[in-house]
Amino acid sequence: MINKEVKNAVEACKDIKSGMTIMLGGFGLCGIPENCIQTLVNKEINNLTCISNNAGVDDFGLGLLLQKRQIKKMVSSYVGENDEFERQMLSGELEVDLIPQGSLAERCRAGGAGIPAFFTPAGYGTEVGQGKEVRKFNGKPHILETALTADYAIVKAWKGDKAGNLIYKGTARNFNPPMAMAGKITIAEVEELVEPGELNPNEIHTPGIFVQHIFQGEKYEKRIEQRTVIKN
Amino acid sequence: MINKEVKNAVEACKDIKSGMTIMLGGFGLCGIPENCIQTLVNKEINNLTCISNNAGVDDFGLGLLLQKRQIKKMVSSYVGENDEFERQMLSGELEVDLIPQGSLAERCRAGGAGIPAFFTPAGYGTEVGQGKEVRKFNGKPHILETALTADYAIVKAWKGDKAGNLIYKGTARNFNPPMAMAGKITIAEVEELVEPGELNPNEIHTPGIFVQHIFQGEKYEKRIEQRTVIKN
Amino acid sequence: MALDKNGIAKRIAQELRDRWYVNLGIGIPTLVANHIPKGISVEFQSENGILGMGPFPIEGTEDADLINAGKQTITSLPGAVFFDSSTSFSMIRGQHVQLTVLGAMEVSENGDIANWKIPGKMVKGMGGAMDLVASADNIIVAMMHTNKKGESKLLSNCSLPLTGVNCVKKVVTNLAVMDILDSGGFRLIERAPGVSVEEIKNATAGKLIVEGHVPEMSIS
Amino acid sequence: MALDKNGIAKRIAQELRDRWYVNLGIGIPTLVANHIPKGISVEFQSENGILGMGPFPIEGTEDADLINAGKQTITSLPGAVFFDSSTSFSMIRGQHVQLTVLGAMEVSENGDIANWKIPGKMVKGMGGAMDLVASADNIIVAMMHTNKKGESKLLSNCSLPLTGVNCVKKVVTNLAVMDILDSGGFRLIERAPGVSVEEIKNATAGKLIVEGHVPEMSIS
Repeated sequence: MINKEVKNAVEACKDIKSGMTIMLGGFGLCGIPENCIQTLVNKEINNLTCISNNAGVDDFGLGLLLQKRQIKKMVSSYVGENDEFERQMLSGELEVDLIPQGSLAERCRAGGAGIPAFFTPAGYGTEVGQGKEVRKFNGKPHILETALTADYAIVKAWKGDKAGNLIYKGTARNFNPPMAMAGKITIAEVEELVEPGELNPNEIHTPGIFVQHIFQGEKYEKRIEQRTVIKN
Repeated sequence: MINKEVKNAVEACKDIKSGMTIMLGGFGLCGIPENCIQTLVNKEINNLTCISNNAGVDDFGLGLLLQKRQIKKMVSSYVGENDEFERQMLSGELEVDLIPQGSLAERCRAGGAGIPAFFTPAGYGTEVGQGKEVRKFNGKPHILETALTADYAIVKAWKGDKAGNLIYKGTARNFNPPMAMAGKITIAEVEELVEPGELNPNEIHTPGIFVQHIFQGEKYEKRIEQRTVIKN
Repeated sequence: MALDKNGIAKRIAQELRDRWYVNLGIGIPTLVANHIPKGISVEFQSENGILGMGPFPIEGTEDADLINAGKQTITSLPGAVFFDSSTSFSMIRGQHVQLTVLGAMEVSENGDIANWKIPGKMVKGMGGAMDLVASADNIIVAMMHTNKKGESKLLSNCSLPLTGVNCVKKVVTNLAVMDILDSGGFRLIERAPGVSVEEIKNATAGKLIVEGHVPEMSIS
Repeated sequence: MALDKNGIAKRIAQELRDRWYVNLGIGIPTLVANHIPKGISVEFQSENGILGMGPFPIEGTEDADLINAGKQTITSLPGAVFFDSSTSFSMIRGQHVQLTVLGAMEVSENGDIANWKIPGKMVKGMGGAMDLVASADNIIVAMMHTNKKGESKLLSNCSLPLTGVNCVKKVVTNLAVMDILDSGGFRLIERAPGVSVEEIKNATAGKLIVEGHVPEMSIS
């Protein structure tokens, strides 16, 4: 067994530097690597390119990095819910590359899977397709999309073992598995870190081979963005 | 819940006809849909194109269909271990399309995922790459491979529920998940069929949306091809 | 009388068929789930990674790890399954979802749709909409017939940046149900109760095709 | 004295580094797992869908659902994980596996490899070999220096149909260890115990580069 355990987020993130490209798992505030994000805020590095489906809210998630102007460029599919983001984008301080959500997920998986490019119908005939190669398959036009990789991928799982194997919970899985594949170095923070052999090898979502550093997060707020309930 | 249950292999396979293209999961004899294969043998249909990583052995797996000359063409990555296969191939009775194993798996997944084509380095500079588009990414040549789909995909899982959700066991997973995605109609045979809700939604390998018919196989021989053991 | 949003959702619910997997967008489309016809089974896919979505949770049982694509807390039904984003869009792109319902700012008579960007305004992004419209065989747009200024949202050509081309098959608005023909044009299928063909014509900037008698919708 | 197959495996095992994931082909490469140097952790990937492969099972505990790529019954170690074939080749193609060891019929001085097909003979297929050689950054070929007829398997150009081009970095045979230079040629690194440079030269049809003193392998 190759032991991937590190002490904490600080140790896991110690070689992340200004100017790097970082993928971060999560959908909205669900399944985001809270501890590593806080550590990146504390490190005060900047000029980051962040690949993440969303950009958090003003005071949580990637919003914390935006507040401190640590992000140079966001690569996302949807970036609402964030006033500071809007301000920086409209003022031109922040570059934004908007990518259809399915293409974003597939481009990350492709990056991890050694597939440099693939054809998809999404975005054909729109500004997303501008400048991209178009080809028809079965009479339907598709555009060529290229793989995404990152200096670091930072993902959040429910349980993990010291070999780096990960299990996610519910819809907190989302972008974490494809991004875990696509990091040159992948950091996984988990709610519960166990010994190798404690996870059923049949139930693992992300094989440890994709993970270089793993640690149990100190605490998880797991903030809910839209609390919709039925009154009892 | 959409109920996918059918009574047995005969009902699941009732619309499979001569001349169709069928994907079959399994690696060697591990994780093959034994009950459906026997049913196809009994149906006496022929001229089948079978997409399967291997071709079984003389008296088990796809070898049973070969014995009765029901297969017109095999699409596989490795076809040793089968004398009848060799005879039919050398005599020209059987067409064989050999595909690198990783490309075969990815082409099936692509077929199920609406990705009509992708670039891979595998096979560049070999006869597999002949006639295929070559393009360099990061200085490395890749070839364009296209998606595979099938009239039917037939997969074998360990457990399944009536909604078509599947859980595989051990290395019997292999080609079953990508092929389950790629069938116009996908049949799943399982060792144990349970009610919806009995499987943990977090532990499912193939979501039921990919499966049209499911049944519990009558019996499983699960033959071992190479019994390698340490004497106690 | 023109339909309200719930009425539009009710009418769209009549398009559901037994054993369909359905993806509902945010807004009016979400309401469709409240009006599933009796006797049919459908399952809802949410592109953030769940099939078999249930209703909102009872207060106090909500789970931060269980949300829908609108980021609302939800529950899962028996037979549900969770999956990652690349698998989710494999379902969508691979046409395993039989129906997609989504809102729009504009639809053109050749089935183009614009629903993600207004030049000069803050652009929030397309989310999964471009994948959904480019992939689905069966797309119904749910929207008001006109915008807040009273201008038609059914046009000859979209004026806003496109989300997808040649993809919308049917439009259900507060005034009418229309099929979009392969050869171009909105073919009027049904009128909202009490709404005249003339009213619909006046509210439609694109080519409206009216053939023979156009019945009123029947929504109970 | 020339090495036997076990000796070749032993020498290759010296190339293993701590924390590497390794894919071993069938034949001599499989034997490498028996000689992991003390003090390092490596994990074996088998392309049919397991990481953390263990030894053969104790008789009576074998499981038909747990095999390696050679279709042999195996066991899994703590920390193991199972996955499907497309994920498995994502690991390989995506270069998450640090070392691939495989056999060959021929290797050329520019790193081409032929190991899947002999014209006129039954072709069994390439299995995962083409993906492995096209993807891995670090490929070691384990083979006998000459074939059964005594002909060199290290050539200027492969005569057999290729499995991959420009990919082999190192060759370990019963006679020698050689690096394949980017500029072409087999650079002799080590000799098998008691084997002379002259013997190696005679057994090598491709360009052999000998610079300075060539030490003997040290394998215990």
